[in-house]
Amino acid sequence: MRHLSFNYPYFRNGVHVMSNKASIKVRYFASLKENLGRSEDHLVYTGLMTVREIWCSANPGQPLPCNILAAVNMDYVDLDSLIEAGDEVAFFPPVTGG
Amino acid sequence: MRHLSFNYPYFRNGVHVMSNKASIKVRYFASLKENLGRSEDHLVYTGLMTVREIWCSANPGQPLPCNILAAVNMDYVDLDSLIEAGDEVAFFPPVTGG
Amino acid sequence: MAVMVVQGNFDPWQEIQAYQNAADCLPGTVGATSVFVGTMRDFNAGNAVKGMTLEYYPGMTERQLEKIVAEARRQWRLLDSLVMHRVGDILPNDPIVLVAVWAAHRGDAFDASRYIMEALKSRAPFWKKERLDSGDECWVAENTKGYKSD
Amino acid sequence: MAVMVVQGNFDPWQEIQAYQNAADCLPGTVGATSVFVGTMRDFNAGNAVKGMTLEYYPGMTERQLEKIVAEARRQWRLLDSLVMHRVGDILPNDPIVLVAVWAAHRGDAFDASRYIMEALKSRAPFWKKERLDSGDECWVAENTKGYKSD
Repeated sequence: MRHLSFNYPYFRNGVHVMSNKASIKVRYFASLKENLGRSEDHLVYTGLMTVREIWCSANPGQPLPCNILAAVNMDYVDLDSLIEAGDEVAFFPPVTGG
Repeated sequence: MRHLSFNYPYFRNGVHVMSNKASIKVRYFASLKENLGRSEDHLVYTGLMTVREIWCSANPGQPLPCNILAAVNMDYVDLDSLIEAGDEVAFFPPVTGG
Repeated sequence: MAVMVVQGNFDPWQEIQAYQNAADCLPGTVGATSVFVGTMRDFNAGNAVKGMTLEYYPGMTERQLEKIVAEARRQWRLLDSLVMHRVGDILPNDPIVLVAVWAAHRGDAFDASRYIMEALKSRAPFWKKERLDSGDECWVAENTKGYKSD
Repeated sequence: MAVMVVQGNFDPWQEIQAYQNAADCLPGTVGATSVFVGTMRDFNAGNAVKGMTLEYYPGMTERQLEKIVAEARRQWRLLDSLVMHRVGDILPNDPIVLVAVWAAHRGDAFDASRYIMEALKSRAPFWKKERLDSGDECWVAENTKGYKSD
């Protein structure tokens, strides 16, 4: 995982800004939420990361369940896609609606 | 058209019976009924006939419309199938329900 | 497994509700209900249509509808079905046909309802005569196909 | 073209009636209405089920349902559609999902309603947790397929 320092921290009018935009909200649903024992994490954005790396940061040592689905900002994404500051990342098991 | 005399007339207790069973009812529907100007014919059963022959007997000189459908006793039949005494034969154009 | 030929307007959604409520065997077993409703449009093949008359062949029509439903029951696992078809004088926006199928699983419900509709369109003896805005009356010559590949 | 996630029981047939009555553009143009209703069964994979809870992802669920409907509108000629999906606590026999599609022609209506249902089953973020008669609770692992060929 590379931390690209030019992405963070950023400055506005000479003041170091730690806005919402600079954090990553990670959400879990259904059986995954129950297994982890929590529904969300808040990570500090430290540069370009893949969705898979977000999982590792939030759940160190826990392998990514093999049938997991992921969404960024409420759209489905590949686990290797990149996320940006302010993104909402979600992990959940196969859907069973309808 | 062959008239097989052993099929008709038939006798019951020595009396010549001209029952409903010995006649053929021919019915027409929809545009066919309107074009012919009548909804049914009653033919005397004179032996084994095909559905096509029934049409010719009932409508002499009128060619069978090419897309016509036929039913005997309310089941679809081929125009070359045989009918029996007492049968109800129907001719009608392609169906347009639903 | 009802098949009905009806004179006069009917509300398909009320009919479904009533039929479902009366069907004791359904609760708990149904996972999928597939419904098709055919309604009269006010345009057909470019002509404005004021109304239509639906002719049928009493006896044969019901018999053919029952055969079609029986065929569907042999091909798919169905819990119940309801087929209603209007005859007589009909106005634009009126329902003409209702096909409802109840099943445990959606594949059976979808397949069977479509099968019944396509079979009904090609084999159930009904004939439409349209009254055009121009005053002309004309018999509909043939039904259009329900599948693009046909 | 409404998409709704609903808490609490609903009657799909009444919802269709109400939606249709409020849709000014529909009268006269609709020839075909295709409806699918998914209801909760009291048996699943051999287990007696007492009830279930449906979880969803507020925001994403609606967004995905709208995308699916938009995809259907690009592929088929539709006049209108209604998608409703229940969330929260559900009892056997309760409707879970309603998909209704209005079109001029039946091919479009049949194809689109099935497409929307299959897409919803595979992509809309809903999760079912069943309460069994035994007292156990368990998450449904995966939806079954809607086509035999899958």
